[in-house]
Amino acid sequence: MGLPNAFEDLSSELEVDAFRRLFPLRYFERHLAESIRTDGRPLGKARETSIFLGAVASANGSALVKIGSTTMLTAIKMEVMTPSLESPDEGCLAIDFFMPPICSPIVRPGRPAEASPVVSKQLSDTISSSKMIDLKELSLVSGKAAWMAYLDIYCLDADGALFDAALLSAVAALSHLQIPAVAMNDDGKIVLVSDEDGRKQAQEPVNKEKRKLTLRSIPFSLTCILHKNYILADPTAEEESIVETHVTIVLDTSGQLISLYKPGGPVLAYTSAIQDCVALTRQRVKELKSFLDKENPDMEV
Amino acid sequence: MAGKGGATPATYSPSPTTDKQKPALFKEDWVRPDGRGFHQCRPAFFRTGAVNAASGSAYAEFGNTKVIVSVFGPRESKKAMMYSDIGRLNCNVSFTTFATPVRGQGSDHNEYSAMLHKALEGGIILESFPKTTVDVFALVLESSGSDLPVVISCASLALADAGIMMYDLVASVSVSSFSKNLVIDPVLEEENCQDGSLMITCMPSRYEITQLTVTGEWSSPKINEGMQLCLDACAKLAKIMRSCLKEAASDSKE
Amino acid sequence: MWHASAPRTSGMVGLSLGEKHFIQGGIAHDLRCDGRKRLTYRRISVETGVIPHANGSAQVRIGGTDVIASIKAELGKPSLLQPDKGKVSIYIDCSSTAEPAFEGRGGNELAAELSIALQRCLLGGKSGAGAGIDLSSLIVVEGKICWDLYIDGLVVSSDGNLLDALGAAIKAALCNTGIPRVQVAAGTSNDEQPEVDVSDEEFLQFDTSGVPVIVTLTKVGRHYIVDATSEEESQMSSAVSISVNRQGHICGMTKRGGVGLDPSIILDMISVAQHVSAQLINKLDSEIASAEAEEET
Amino acid sequence: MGIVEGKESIERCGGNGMVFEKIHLRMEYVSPEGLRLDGRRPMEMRQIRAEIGAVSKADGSAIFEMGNTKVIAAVYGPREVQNRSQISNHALVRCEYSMANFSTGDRMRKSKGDRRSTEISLVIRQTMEASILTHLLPRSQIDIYVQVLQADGGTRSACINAATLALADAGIPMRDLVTSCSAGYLNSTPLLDLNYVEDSAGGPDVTLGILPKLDKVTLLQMDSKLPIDILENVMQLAIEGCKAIANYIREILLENTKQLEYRRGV
Repeated sequence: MGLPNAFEDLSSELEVDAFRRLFPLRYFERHLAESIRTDGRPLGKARETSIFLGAVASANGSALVKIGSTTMLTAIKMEVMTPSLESPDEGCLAIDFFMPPICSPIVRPGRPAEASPVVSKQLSDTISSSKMIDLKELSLVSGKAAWMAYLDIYCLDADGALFDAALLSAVAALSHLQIPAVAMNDDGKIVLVSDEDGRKQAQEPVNKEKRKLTLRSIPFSLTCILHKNYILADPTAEEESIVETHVTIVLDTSGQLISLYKPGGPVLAYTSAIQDCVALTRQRVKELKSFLDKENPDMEV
Repeated sequence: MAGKGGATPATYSPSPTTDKQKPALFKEDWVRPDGRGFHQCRPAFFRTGAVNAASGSAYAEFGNTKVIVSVFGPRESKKAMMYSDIGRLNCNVSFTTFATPVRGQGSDHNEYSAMLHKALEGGIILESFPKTTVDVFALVLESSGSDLPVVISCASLALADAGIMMYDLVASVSVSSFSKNLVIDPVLEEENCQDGSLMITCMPSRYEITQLTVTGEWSSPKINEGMQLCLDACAKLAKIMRSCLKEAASDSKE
Repeated sequence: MWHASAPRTSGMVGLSLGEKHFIQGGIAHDLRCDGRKRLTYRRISVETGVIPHANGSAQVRIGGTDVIASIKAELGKPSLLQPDKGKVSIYIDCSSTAEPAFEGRGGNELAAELSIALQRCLLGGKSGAGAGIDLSSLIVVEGKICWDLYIDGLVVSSDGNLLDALGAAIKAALCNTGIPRVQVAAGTSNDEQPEVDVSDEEFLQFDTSGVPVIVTLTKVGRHYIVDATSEEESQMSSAVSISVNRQGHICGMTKRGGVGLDPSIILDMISVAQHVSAQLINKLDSEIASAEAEEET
Repeated sequence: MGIVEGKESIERCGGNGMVFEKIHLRMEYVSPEGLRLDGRRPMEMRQIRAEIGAVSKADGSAIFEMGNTKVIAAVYGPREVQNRSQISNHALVRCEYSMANFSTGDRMRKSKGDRRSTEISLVIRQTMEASILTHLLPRSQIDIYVQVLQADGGTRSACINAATLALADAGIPMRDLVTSCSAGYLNSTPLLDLNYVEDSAGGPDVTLGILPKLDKVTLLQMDSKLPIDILENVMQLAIEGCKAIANYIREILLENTKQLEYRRGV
């Protein structure tokens, strides 16, 4: 096959940017050979991460998270529902992940991105299996009223590792969530109690003061891509499009494995590779936890 | 748990017990909810390059109204089969579920999409990208009044950031009328009980109006006054937008 | 649905360069292809009561444009924000008979644009001020029962100037509308929904004197024209629809795309619209009166 | 005779039949004097009215009214085939049927293309296709759009009649003028041209389309139980109706042609 030679010749004449677009895999591999990534990172290092809590003023809890340029905005709105018969003293947490057309050239209006329902499902599975939240804490009046927490995550900029960023922003928003003080009125409806008129009201407040949820163990995740023998942590969208083997590992703060997700891909993830990924994730969890603690000094875990 | 969403019972958001009296608008000594003067706009904040994945993007914040606009293209258009010697402009405006005080569905806003298209088409040199499409997608993160004007101004900044040829920046401002008073850049509470509204989208350096809508009853002098108010505010707004672009350009040079 | 820049006047208007010049030149010389001057309307004919089972209806033909408006009144509940006012909604449909491009969902985009423009031009501001229809006259029991007016428009045949024609048809249909008199059963307490008795003999007429007319000024070259045909619309550089009531006040305005306009031109357009609207209102009034008289005989 | 048989057939229907019979007994569709609810005789058609050229831009168009039922049809074509893959040696006939929001008593917002409209579109298309000489117009397309302005029973028939007129107005070659009329059987009486109340009584309703000159039936729809000998009577009645309509349509077309001639100064 004369092909490799053909672009060998071409490559010497091409500009870097053109080469990158025309032969992405070759460009990528040349970098790997030097143990460096196309954006200048070492292989196992995640991108710069920032968390900003309270980004949406009108929500009960919110967070803006950036990992590299991947940006997620999460808001939680609390509404009241009648709990189901099977679990009369449990509230509910509904998680939705949206990819609006602004976030990526691939998404077009009216045609939701393929990834968004997948990430939605993964997120709610992860958060429920991590037992991070006790749904009993969302109960108001047993059998009558309970909180329905709508957690909506919007991807504002998609540049790889969507699940990691979405999970981090969901967790951050939950840590920021303040449950409003409410009372039940005569009609059996739940109404807000504001600080001034709280005492004047004859009704018994159901939820006396603003409170935070107790977060028992917080899940954090890291996505790695496997290419030949290389393991690359926290891939960008460009890297994700070149390499097909992805491994997402979720650990909680105590280092327990919560979920592991490897959707297909040609490279078989050997146990050793998986263990390397877990080790990388363990480091990352420590890092992320310290970020979150910094934003949330009064959070007790 | 979350999985039970299948048969989600109807939910409602709890409201304060004390029935809010209708805000005492129209009174002589009436002050605006955020304490601004009648002819004073909210402080405007713009930043370009908010979304890396897009060819151009901008973020705008007017008080609590927050908007992101991404521009993609010029790129091949999938919808248009026919040859066209001018470019196509495609606009879409959507809201987040948490944009409005009551949780919404986060759906597309067709009226705003059409309005955004009309406001921008007069400002873009469509001849400069034949056979291709430029997509302008806006997401209203938080809505707190004057959403459409903010979206339009932000979109024109995003277009500039994407390097799309335009005759001029397109700035947009609206005023609300309350009996005799005109109030510029209204917030949501004001919009909900206004008698009429006037929105102007213009290209200040060319002194041209690309879009204009009026609702409610207006006499000729009042229309004059409202238009002048908007045009002046648009000119100021365009200055802020321009300085934002200059800043971004000088940053990238360094 | 997303909004794409499909040409508004679709494929049916295929004009050669010569024809385009002819239209533009005619307008510049104040002599349009059909012999009209720039500010002259085509023949307007109004027929009321065309839909027998509606509360009010009218068909308006302006040249080759043919639209029908029908009004149905149903009892409903006023909104919490405005307990002393009834509700009005306007929906427009574009029949595929008017244009093959309207087949299937093809007409939805134009229909939505027309519906929004009509709402803006006829229903006034959010508080209801400046509405062509006195919304408080629709109230039956404050906070409890009101009339909901459903205005449905249908474009049967289209040859330009749809918005003005629809506006006129709605105005005529409102004149033709009879709202049944409602008797409220006395003695119901405050919390309950009062019982009502809807009369099927006595009807109340609306005060329609405040309903504005819509004048669309289409700018072709340096001049603007009223009542453009679809061929003329295909040559527009921009258009402004202005709704004006009997007092000459503006009740709504929409610029309908196209290139930018100098503010002074817009102000000039407003004054032209005010001038034209006075004639149009008189013309419509007499047409509506004779149509009503016709229907009664 | 007919009376007894009619009753029996209803009783055999079981549960639903009982309900139907109750309504049937309460509602008197034909009075003892032999008059129908709207004052017509059983064999009498509603007033029909037709008008050619309602849509200025269409190649052919017509309004057809049968009593309170009013439909408008517009024909565009023969013209270039829009979807190139559908080009064939015969003309492509397409049809879209839609109802105006205000066409029925209760206001509704219906989207185009629901099941009923799709079905009627298909019926109209097939009926018209049978009479159009499609082989004379290869590689072309004919669009028939029918819009119901008011529905008061017999919309199908009215649509077909309007479409025939519109096709003739567009100058499309046809074997014959298809005309259609419905007939029903209520209170043991065959009734011509049912209106909405009679139509919704649940009795048999036969919609028939014929090519009057060739004396051939091109459309026959009936969705109810009806003894075969009564069907013959009812069909015969519908055929009479179709023929009457055909005569009327012919008159209208002749009149229209005369007008055209006059205007041309021939």
